[in-house]
Amino acid sequence: MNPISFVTQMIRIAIPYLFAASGGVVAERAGIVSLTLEGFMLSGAFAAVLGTNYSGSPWVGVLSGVLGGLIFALIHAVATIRYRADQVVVGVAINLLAIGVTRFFLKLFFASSSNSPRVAGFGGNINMAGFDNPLLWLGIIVAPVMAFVIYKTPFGLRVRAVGEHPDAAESVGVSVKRVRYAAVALSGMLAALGGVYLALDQHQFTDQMTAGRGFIAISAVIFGRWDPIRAALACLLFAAAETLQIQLQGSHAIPSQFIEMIPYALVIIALAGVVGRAIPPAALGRVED
Amino acid sequence: MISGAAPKSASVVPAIRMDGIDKSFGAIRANRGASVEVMPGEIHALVGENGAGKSTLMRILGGLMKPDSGHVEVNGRDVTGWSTNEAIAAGIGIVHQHFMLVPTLSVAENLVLGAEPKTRGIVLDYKHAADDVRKLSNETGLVIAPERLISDLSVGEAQRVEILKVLFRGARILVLDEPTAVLSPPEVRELWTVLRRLRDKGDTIVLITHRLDEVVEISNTITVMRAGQTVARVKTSATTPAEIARLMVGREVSLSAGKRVQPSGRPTGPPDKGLEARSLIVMGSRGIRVIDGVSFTVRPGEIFGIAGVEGNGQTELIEALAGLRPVFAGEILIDGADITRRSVAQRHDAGLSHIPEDRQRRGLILEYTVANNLILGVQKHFSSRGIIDSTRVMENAMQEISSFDIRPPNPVLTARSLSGGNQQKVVVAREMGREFSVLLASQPTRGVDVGAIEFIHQQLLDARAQGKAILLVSAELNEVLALSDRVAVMYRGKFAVVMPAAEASEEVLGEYMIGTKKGNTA
Amino acid sequence: MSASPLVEAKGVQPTFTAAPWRERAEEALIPPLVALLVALICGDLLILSYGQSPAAVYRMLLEGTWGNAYGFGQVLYKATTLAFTGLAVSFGLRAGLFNIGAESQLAAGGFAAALTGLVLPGGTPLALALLVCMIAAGFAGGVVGSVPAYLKTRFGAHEVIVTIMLNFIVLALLNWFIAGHLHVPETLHTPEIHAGVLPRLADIDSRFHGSAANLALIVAVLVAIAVWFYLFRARGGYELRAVGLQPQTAEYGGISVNRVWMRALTFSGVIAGMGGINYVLGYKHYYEDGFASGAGFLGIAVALVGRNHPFGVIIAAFFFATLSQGGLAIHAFVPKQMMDVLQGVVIIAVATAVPEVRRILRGARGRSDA
Amino acid sequence: RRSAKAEGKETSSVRIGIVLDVGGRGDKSFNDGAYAGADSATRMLGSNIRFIEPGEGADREAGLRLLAAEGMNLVIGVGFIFTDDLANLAKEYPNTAFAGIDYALATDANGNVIPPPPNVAALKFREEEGSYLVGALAALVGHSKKVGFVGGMDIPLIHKFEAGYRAGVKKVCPDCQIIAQYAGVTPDAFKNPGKGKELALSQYNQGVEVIFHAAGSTGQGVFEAARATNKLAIGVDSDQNDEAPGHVLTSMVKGVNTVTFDAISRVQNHTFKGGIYSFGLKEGGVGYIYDNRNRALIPDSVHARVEELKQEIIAGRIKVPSSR
Ligand SMILES: Nc1ncnc2c1ncn2[C@@H]1O[C@H](COP(=O)(O)OP(=O)(O)OP(=O)(O)O)[C@@H](O)[C@H]1O
Ligand SMILES: Nc1ncnc2c1ncn2[C@@H]1O[C@H](COP(=O)(O)OP(=O)(O)OP(=O)(O)O)[C@@H](O)[C@H]1O
Ligand SMILES: [Mg+2]
Ligand SMILES: [Mg+2]
Repeated sequence: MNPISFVTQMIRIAIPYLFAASGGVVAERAGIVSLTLEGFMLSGAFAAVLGTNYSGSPWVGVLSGVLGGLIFALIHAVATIRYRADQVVVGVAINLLAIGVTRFFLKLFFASSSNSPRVAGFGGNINMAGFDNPLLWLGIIVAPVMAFVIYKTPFGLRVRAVGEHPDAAESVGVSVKRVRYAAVALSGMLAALGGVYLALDQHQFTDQMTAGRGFIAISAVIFGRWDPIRAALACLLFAAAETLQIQLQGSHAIPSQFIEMIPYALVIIALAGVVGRAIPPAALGRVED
Repeated sequence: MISGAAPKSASVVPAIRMDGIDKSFGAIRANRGASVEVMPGEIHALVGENGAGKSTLMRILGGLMKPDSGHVEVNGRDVTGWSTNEAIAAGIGIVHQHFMLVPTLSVAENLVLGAEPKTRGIVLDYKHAADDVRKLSNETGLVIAPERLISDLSVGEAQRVEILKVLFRGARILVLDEPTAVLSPPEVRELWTVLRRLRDKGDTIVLITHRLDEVVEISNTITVMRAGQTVARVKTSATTPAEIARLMVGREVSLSAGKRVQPSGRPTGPPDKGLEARSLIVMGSRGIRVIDGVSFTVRPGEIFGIAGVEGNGQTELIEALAGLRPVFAGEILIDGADITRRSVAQRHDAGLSHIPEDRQRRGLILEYTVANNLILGVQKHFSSRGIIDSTRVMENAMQEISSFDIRPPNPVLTARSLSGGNQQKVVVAREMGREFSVLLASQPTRGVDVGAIEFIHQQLLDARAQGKAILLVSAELNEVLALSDRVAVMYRGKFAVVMPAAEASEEVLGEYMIGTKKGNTA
Repeated sequence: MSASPLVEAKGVQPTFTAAPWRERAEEALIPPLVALLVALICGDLLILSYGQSPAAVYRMLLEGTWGNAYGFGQVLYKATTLAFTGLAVSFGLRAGLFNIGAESQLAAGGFAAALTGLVLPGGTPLALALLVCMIAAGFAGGVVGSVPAYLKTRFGAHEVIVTIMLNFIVLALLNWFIAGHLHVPETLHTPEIHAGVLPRLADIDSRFHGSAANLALIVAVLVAIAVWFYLFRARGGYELRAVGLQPQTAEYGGISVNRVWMRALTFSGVIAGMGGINYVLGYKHYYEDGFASGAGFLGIAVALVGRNHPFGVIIAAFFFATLSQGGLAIHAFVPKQMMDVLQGVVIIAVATAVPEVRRILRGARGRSDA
Repeated sequence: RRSAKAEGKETSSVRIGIVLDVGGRGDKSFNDGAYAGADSATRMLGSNIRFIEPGEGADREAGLRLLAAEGMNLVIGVGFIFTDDLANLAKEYPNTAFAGIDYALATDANGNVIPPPPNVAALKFREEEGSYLVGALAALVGHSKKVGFVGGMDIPLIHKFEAGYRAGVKKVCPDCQIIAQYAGVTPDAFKNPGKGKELALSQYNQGVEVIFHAAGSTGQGVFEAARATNKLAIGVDSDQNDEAPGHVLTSMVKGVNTVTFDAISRVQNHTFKGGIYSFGLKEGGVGYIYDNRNRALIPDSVHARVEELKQEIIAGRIKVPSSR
């Protein structure tokens, strides 16, 4: 196994996770459950392809993709913050809605039940192994940037306070709602970038192309105990397991089903043995009265 | 004297003037035409029974709630319905009844939250924040290291941070909602010093407390609330605790629940019965010994009181005895049977009953009805073949509601909808209503009004008379002194002293509590 | 001086009901109606965006679902699986645990039912065969459910992650069994079972002819009743709900939180696993790879919209089944993907309307009392 | 009774109902093949065609049943997954013609094939034969002694493609190494282009020059990888040259379109007959693309060799395995 190709592949696989997990960390630190990442990613991916298709520019695609994630994030935010709906319920619904909306509009805009046409995208230099994609580099720095935002800026301080003890934040004049809106919006945009990366790397949207990556990302958030850097390391770990899985497959010695299980089994083993009890932000998922 | 209207003072503009405040939560009218007037530079006490509407009135002042009707004036300016931020900007600072500190953040972070100093536009300037904290500490005498985590602080220290927090925002009008409920006597004295210093500097202070002796000691003026109304405004120098209590409750109350003379020569039970702890060691969350080799016995018919500054191991001791915290070494015996390794349920069966210190977190399922809360822990006895007998559950509830005067007397209300005092009565009713031989009573009257305190004290004394062994832990020194046969003081996980209550006094115990005196633990 | 609020409160509520039934009915019924309205409006927009007439499409939807016995039977069939998974998820949620693994538990249950039906000799008495197959289905689901339960109670592993991960693992394992060992050539399903075939509704009333609805429906209703009885009448349910609401208090009350968690997640798996009988014993009579196809995940929505009440879950399952079947009925005019959109819209609308309606109603009552 | 009504209208054009497989319209592959065949029937024969895209399990039968009950003259199920439903419905509607593309044939205890009901046409493809040819092509065009295969879901149907491909490779290059990988073990594996791309990239990185995919939308990722590394990929089902022009060596095509068209036209002119129809190289049911767009990629000698193999298969001299 070539170590360089291993690492490059691991990074490429990790990028969507890194974006989505960073978004998950921000929202959860502010007290909003992030079961929504899958939906944000999927809507981002679709909106990116839509934007790129009609403008011809992948940069417009990035913007429209982020906008797509933002729209879904705002739906989530209004329902859970303004109307105090149960965050888990709405989270599940956001994912269903994203699947439904992308399918419906795939049909409406592209008359297909499964694929969009090919659009412009990033990368393509055959010697760069995908590293000529600006989104890939953005994905690499997103975790440190979010760590900085969360630990070194007033916004981050407010996010942490609001997720831990919203009444305390409110009592000193911090608007809990405003901070949460901002955090959810940010999480929607970040997770959407994960989807945008997938779509523009593929130059195409495919029905449900995120294929459960949002759930892996939320696992990484919990695995990383709500810390951006540790969550990013968890993303890399999952990606490494997946890379291993790809590189081990093909010899028929072990049935592919068992190799397929490796990343998931790894998570469970690690949870049981290594990580142990994870203590979430105290106000996570709590509806304020 | 019993008139809601405050005397008009023409010369000085009141710091706070609230007039005809109404505030309802659904069917509950928390404030109904309440009026207060607080003069600048005074310490003003706001007293009243549980649920009288004190906290609500102050939340309206602080902009956390908007009144349904009425006017709020601060320094002569009409500020009715303002926001938290406006109130903070105008110099109102509220130290809430429940701590408003983020436990996972540092002292400095909590202080600057909402008013963060920045460098380069976006970056939080921690150094600046820490310097500000140190400066303020020095000015006020409220010393605390800025980089410590709130979760590592003692209650007294957290209280200090709360006051620093409002001062940091430039508050000149301070509202303290039951600040002393969790403080030890030395800490209370320290708080008084700070408050007096602030008053002398010209700040205005509103103090909410249930301890009438404190009111008399520290305040200049008193406003009494009852059932959402302000029923009296008196000069402290012109009144007595008994008078205030009568105003609060609307009838005569005995303030001497415990001060009765201990019956001498009362037979205590056999020495092998009751509760016994032998060289108990309990580890805390950070791997240190929070209980460090404590031994004691509580005989049947005896109340054994434990005093101490909060955070010296009382909570952990009770939890270990109740089976909620593992014991590292040592033994616990109930009526001679070793229960050290037994589960909570098995301890119940062995005769243990437990009034927990935090009724909301431990004592009640807030979403359950009163009736269902009254069978928590004994649900086994209210069911046959796995099915709960709802008739018996209701009968039990009706009986406990009437004998403990739980109000409103409706067994199918949720526990959440009761006031704090009535919630506590539910817990006490349940724990004392079951078969037991040993009772752990932890802070049984915390935050409960005088009428209810009197009642709960009587229940404890009755239980003693019936030969129960009672371990009482309380932050109220006078409560411990009044009820106990013997008292111990906990200091850093050990008993600093054990002595007959008759020989003890607040002064003596106070010295053991702060560690200046160490004695024998016989 | 006027009376204290407590005395007043006593006057307001002289009887021992937490709230008069009318208030409770309003709080229970208004949110779904609001949600329906919102869904109708969204549906209109989607239909118009496709250049069709909403009225005609809705008529077609109703005709295709409740309008004839066949369509209704299909709705009942789909509702049955959703009822099982919805009950499973809600059972866990009552103990404060979020079981995202109903999907793989359902699949495992179906697989076990099929295996049992294959192993049993053809002449096994129906009642016995059914019983054994159902026990097998429940057992398999329970085994899958007990894994996150054990890992949570033993190591504190978060059940959400474990159940998500287990979905992948269990489905892969089942695929390995099927694709590698047990399939009928050229297909992805087992041979037909010899014993344990559940009668179809059509066998009882021929108007249901052709629809997949079968007596698993009755089993689902019985399970709902059993769950209701357990939760609200049995001591175990009292303890389970206590743990779900306030685990620390439950622990204080002598309830073993770990034991309750273990029981709740395992039984959640049992219920989801039993759902496998609908497809395997009632419809196809074989296990087919991928038959769960999202019913486990939709069960989460069903549980939540059903407000975690067993009977609410049954109603919600029926509703989601109608949406799903309705998609097929309108497909010629509007893409059935529209129903996927409406599913999401309905859940969000219900979730939003529930607290909002409660707040508005209580606010209005508060004012009228004042 | 419904079909009697339909027979009364036999002067007008026939009515056809088609139920598509997962992926539906626009999959640029299997379903689009059926759609294309139906489309030409509409244009050339004036057939009246309705499509249904079902969702989960029970909807497949419901879709077929809906069409049968509406009195369609021919109901087509596109995909092996419709096998049982077609068999059951055919018994219920004996006067309606049914066709199952990739219809799976069960065998009895003695290993004999159980024929479908008389009004069902089981339209089967010998994908392994086409795969054999593209396997040979891949091995002859690539010069690294490594060829790749990316499957969608790891199931027997896809193993057929892999088996034929392997045999073809081994025939022309016995010491070639075949790297065969699958995107997953759930139906998601057919629509995960991200995974497809990474699988393909890792194969190309190991020196593979040509990859054959049988992976639905996941295959889109294989084409992207071919573009990104400037290597070659082989399409499946339909001519997929447009997915990555210049990087698609060829496509292993299944004549889903012609078979669909054929079935419709037979119903139209009353020559439809149930039974088992197997389409291989001989019948022109499978094949590989060789036209102006990919001629440049395939040396004449290679083309000649592949054509030679094709004739040998048609003549029955080469037996292509259908399981790995
Ligand atoms: N957020 C709320 N929701 C509903 N009712 C409330 C709320 N806050 C206060 N109340 C009601 O208002 C009444 C007054 O409450 P408040 O907290 O002001 O009393 P208090 O005088 O501070 O009592 P205590 O001495 O127990 O702190 C309570 O009895 C309660 O019924
Ligand atoms: N959701 C609610 N519904 C109804 N009443 C409430 C609700 N929340 C709080 N209350 C009321 O508010 C009152 C004050 O609550 P708060 O938490 O300030 O004090 P407490 O701890 O209950 O009282 P105490 O001072 O006795 O400790 C309680 O007596 C309770 O009746
Ligand atoms: Mg209060
Ligand atoms: Mg209170």
